[in-house]
Amino acid sequence: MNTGGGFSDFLQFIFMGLQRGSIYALVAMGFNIIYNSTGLINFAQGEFVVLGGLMMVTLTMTLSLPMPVAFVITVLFVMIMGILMERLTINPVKSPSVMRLIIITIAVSIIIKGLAMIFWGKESHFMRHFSSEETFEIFGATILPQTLWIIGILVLVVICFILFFNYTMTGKSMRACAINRDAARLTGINDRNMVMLSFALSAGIGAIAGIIITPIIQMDYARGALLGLKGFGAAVVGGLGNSLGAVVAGILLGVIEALGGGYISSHYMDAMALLIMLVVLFIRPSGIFGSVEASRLKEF
Amino acid sequence: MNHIILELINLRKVFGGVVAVNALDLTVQKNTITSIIGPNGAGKTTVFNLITGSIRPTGGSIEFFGKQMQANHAYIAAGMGIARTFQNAQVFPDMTVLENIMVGRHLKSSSGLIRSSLIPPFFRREEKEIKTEAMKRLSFVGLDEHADKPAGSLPLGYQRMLEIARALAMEPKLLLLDEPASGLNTRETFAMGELIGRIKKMNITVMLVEHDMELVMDISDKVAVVNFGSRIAEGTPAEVQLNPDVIAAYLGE
Amino acid sequence: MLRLVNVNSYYGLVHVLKNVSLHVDKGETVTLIGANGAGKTTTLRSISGLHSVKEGKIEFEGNDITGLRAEKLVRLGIAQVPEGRQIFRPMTVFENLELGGNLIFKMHGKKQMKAGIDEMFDLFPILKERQEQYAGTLSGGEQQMLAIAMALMCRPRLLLLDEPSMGLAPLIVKEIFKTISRLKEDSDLTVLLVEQNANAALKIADRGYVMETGKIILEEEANALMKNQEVKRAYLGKDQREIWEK
Amino acid sequence: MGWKNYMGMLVLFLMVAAAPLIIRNDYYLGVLVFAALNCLACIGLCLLMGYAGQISLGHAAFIGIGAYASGYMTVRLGLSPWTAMAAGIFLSAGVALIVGIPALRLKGHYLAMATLGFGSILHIVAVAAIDITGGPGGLNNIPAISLFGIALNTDTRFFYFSWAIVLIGLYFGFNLIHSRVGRGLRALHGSEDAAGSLGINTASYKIQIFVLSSVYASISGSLYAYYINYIDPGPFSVMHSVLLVTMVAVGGLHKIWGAVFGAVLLTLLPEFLSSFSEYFQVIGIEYKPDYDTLIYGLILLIIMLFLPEGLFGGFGDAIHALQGKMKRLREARE
Amino acid sequence: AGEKDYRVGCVFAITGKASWLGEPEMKTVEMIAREINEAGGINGHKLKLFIEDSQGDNTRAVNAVKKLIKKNNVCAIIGPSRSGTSMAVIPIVQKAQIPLISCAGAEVIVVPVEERKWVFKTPQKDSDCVRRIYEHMIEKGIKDIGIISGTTGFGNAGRKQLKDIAAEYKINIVADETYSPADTDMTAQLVKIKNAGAMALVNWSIVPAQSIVPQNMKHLKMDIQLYQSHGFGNVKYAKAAGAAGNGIIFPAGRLLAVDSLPDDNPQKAVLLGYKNKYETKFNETVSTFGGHAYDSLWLVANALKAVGDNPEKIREQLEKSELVGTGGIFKLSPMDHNGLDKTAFEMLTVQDGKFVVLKD
Ligand SMILES: Nc1ncnc2c1ncn2[C@@H]1O[C@H](COP(=O)(O)OP(=O)(O)OP(=O)(O)O)[C@@H](O)[C@H]1O
Ligand SMILES: Nc1ncnc2c1ncn2[C@@H]1O[C@H](COP(=O)(O)OP(=O)(O)OP(=O)(O)O)[C@@H](O)[C@H]1O
Ligand SMILES: [Mg+2]
Ligand SMILES: [Mg+2]
Repeated sequence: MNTGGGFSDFLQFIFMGLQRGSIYALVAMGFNIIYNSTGLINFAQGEFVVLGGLMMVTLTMTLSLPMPVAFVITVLFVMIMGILMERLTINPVKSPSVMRLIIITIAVSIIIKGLAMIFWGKESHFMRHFSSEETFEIFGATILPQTLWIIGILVLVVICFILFFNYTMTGKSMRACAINRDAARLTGINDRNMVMLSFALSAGIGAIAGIIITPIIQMDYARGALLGLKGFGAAVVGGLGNSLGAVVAGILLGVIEALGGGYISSHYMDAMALLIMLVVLFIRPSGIFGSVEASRLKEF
Repeated sequence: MNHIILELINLRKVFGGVVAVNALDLTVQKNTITSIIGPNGAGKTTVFNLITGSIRPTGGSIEFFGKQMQANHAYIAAGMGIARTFQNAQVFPDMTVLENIMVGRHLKSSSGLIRSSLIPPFFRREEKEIKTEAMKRLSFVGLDEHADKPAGSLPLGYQRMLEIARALAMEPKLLLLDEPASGLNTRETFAMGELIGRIKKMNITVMLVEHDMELVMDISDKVAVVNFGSRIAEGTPAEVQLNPDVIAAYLGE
Repeated sequence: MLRLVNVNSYYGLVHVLKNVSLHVDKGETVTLIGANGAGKTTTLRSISGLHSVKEGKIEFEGNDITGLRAEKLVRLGIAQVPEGRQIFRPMTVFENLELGGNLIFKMHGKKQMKAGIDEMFDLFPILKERQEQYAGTLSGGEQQMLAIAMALMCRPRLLLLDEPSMGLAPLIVKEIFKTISRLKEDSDLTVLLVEQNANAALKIADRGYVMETGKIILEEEANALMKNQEVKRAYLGKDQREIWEK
Repeated sequence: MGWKNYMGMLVLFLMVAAAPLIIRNDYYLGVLVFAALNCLACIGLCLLMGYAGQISLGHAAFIGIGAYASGYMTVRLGLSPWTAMAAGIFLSAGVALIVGIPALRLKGHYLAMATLGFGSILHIVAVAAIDITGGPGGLNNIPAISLFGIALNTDTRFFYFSWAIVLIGLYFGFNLIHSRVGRGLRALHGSEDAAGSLGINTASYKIQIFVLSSVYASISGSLYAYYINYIDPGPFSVMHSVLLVTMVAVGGLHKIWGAVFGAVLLTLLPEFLSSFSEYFQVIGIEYKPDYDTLIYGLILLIIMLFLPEGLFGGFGDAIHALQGKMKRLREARE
Repeated sequence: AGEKDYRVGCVFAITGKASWLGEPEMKTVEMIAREINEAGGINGHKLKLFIEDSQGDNTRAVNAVKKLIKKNNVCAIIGPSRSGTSMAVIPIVQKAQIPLISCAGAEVIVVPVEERKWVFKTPQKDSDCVRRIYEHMIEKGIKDIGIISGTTGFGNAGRKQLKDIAAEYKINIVADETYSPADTDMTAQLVKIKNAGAMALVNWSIVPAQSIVPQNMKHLKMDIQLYQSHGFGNVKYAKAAGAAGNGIIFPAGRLLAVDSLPDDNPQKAVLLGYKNKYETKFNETVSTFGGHAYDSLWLVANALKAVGDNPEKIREQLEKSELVGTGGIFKLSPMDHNGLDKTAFEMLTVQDGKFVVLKD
């Protein structure tokens, strides 16, 4: 029956891992963006993914808009939600401590979840694939066109962000805000705008993740937390604030999960991935790409 | 009499590509004030970090009371009787001034986690003792009236005094002061000099890193000048002041 | 150029600035001296918009700037070198300078910014050597130079300096004071200088204010202040301290 | 030396003693039992987070260890509940030690991630190790614990028991923070370098407090098992860890009392909300439990937005502000 | 009028991780209660429901049941929705001596019956479901099978039954995999099952993720027969599986395929009545989950009608209840607190997003 044998299985797991990992990577990058401008972890990041997915379902499946139009509207919509979140809950905080802001983001995530439940109901929503649903074969392993879309979009987004943060003044200004607000303001950087921009961008990237994954995994209002946690794991293991790290760690996480599930035990597959992540952290306390030096120079 | 308490032998520390300390030899005599001066980035703070074990040397060795130090953590060096202050004053901002100094009594008290949590503080003799000892140090540096303020709200000069009081609470044999007068005005610097003098009288050996030359020249018994991690001069304050190398590298015309 | 009228500031419930009034004229170098905790830093932070003013008024070049945010004020031409070497520690020296120049970049483009950075490298050659190193690993003095360089990159008309000499080697202190005087002459920079090293500060200053527990208690020409017995006793130390400050 | 805290304990003691006389309904006592269990875990977490400055997003795992140790040893091995609870404490402490040594070298978000990962792993093990834990099907018929021969099998009895343990936990906690060790912990929170320079072995201290807080959690878990007599992996998920951290933060990170406040408030809140829904039905507006999530989130948000130091801190601030105002008024009069 | 209300409590996972169960359950009981009250109540007593949301969480469920008993003084409780939460509340109802009719699938909820005097349940037994599946396999000559289950109380109980009963039918389980309810891709597990040489696959789960299994199989070009459990009882799951869902076989109550039932089927009238009412009122398709709540409520209502609201009497009455319900024809007894057997199941299959009775 199956001819490819060992190698084709292996390839199959790799495809599966890439597809999972790409989403983790995108979520992780979302974390990084906000982290880079504020130093905080936005626990509502997973909720952006959910909003993206659900909005896209409504636009394409209920309102039958063409994919590209729906894509743009969805991303804009979620970006506006991100901006709203920042304006209403992060910006007004006068004396922000990181811990307090993090709890605020937890509260926001609960609120978004509650709203999503009211607007979209509790059931899973499914959506057409971007292109055909017919798999094709590579060395005996099958791959969905949607998986290629996911990987392609990931690569595109990563390149854009690396360029943005390391080579544009706005990107660097955003990092500066994260490191030392007062000093950033004294160089004329408008910290409030930077923070708002970072929320918009990270909401946008979350929306993209939601849009591209929904055809494969379906979407419901409660998905955010888990996606958020996995993405957080990837962001940290990759080295907080490092886009490339997020991608590597995200994909690593996905691939380990797939290989662990495939070769060892599905009962423990998530645990194995996490274990490896922990070991990575213990060996490199600032993540794979995080500079030990740089992180020692940062406060919490 | 001229007892050597600390000896740095061929000490070396490299950070990535930067050689911060390079083949440094230095001896410190008991009950003296030895100053290290040198341009910014010469490696003075690094030397202190090496002595206190918070970083490990790339080469060479440090001998304290004739024994080679193996400390690879700051707390081990502290246990051997080496106390220090930091270039950027590091008080515990959320604790009161008195509590800060009480932390300094850590090594002079012993109750562990279990004993601490079983007996309430007002039944513990040790706790009372810690407090009286801390009060003594507080008065010594003259911060009595600030005892109950959070340390973070003190002006910088007082924070430096507090750091010293905290270090003294350890009853150290050797005290390393990293720029204790930076950020103090001339008068306060004078007070600091006087304080260091009193510390010396308590039979505590002091090592001082400082850019305020008057202070250094006033109180030091010996001055070592480092540049690029190496010693370029050593001697009494008067000798060093006139050394042309020192003037060129550090003091200026 | 700059005028503070009855400014009051608080930290929580603590009244730190009590009716502070002072002024700095164009092209002038004014120094603010005072004991530890007198409120000098708070005064500067109030001017630069980092600390909010409860009562009173701040004017810059005739415009009311009370309550404006720091980043706005930088655009208006006020730059501050804050106390304690506020730099972007996990970024490289070069990136720090770029960020300092982000306003030039926005207004005049990349070339101008690069030129600005080169100027700074001429001013502080050590920074050039260390340009790829993380700013947080610089020595204290190097960090202070970087902080000054970053402020200068904003091309300010009014420079607020908070203890620029802190922790610097005598040679560098001299350099920095020289630089300040030079900047003042060359580019018509107005400077408000807070210093513990009162002697050195008064030497390059035109005028000085003395501050005590949140109040301005004295205003005089720098020369006069240096001779004032009270000031001498309180801030200039026991005797003459001329040996190391030429 | 912290007299106020000990007075507070006395007040709490009196409140607990009087509660069953006023609250006649076992249901409310039952809710307060859960509040006590959360309190216990939160006190430990507060020592770790608020005082030593180390975050843990995996604390529910220690609750789980306590609960499963108690469940497994009583049901499968037939040991007495007290023995099982003690075993749970040792097991938790051991696991905390093993995990803490590498994990506590990490800082900030990295530590958060490591503890979170650890918590998830244990949760997955609880689901998958069916032979020991019963898997998703759980363990049932866990016996009640008894004290001096009295089985603690009514809500009132368990209410007193659980709050007594909370009081003991508080007592240990307060003793600790007003001691050499407590100061050491706060010191390393303030500055690890400085703490090290004073002879504090920061690494060892961090591990000790991590172990201690795991013990608090473990006891909370054991009590949980003996109270509802059934356990499955559900309540020991990462989400519960996040909830615990939220409780501590809502109460105010830097005060043990904050943890108590936060735990009680966030345990009672959902019950308030569900009572609310009845009220709305009475006045004719259709209120659906669907809105609970939303309102819960909103309340949490409002607390965090308007009370920066958390509930307890906010309380203190208000008193402080009032005192300040009075003082100024007095000054003005003079 | 003037008669006191009959107070019945309900605990469902209305929100949270199992809301796909609790939601239709809540809607159903609210609908039926209104209907009963509009028709004059039960012997003149109004039926008053107290509905609590467990959020699928044990602690919440325990609190909710206590609240219903201690605060609302209910005489019987319907729910909880999930197997785990049901297990968590059993000690409470046993102690308080209030009858509880669970809407959750696992059989352990009512077994051993001596320890579960006050506990009943309406969903069909998982062991019967397994038997129906195995019988069908034997007919088709399938010997080696793979099983995959969700890691919930329901999945876990089913997995155990599948393994325990396999020997009885001389069926050989060659692969045994699980997935967590939040998982979104079972490729890894399926590849293993494929390589183990399974001739058919049983997917035992109650979570929405179960509809990903047929999709993944399609993508992997696995063409072995897929069986599902009665946890597949919501046509939305079949729709979500899309084209990949076609041909899935699973045993379920007849509610889902009422249209293809012969007219003489004794359940048909009940099924059609419930289905039509539910679908017109809520504008969504019925699921077997709502049906479980329907059966539970009617069991309670009938008992109330017969003996009034004394819990002990209700319990005794329940033990001899008979009901033509949506899940089958119930015949409860002191030895059987479920009252259904394997005839309650019909083998169904999926055809273009619809459930139909399997023909051969
Ligand atoms: N962690 C590190 N990584 C890389 N370089 C470092 C590190 N720490 C210090 N350095 C470098 O080592 C040299 C010595 O630094 P050190 O802090 O000892 O100087 P210092 O003499 O105390 O100067 P200052 O008087 O300005 O305080 C500096 O050039 C500094 O940039
Ligand atoms: N964040 C703060 N919270 C509370 N009080 C503060 C805070 N910062 C400063 N203060 C208090 O405000 C007063 C003025 O402080 P400021 O820093 O302006 O003084 P300074 O003259 O700059 O002193 P220094 O010479 O030490 O830099 C001091 O009494 C100080 O204790
Ligand atoms: Mg130094
Ligand atoms: Mg100052």
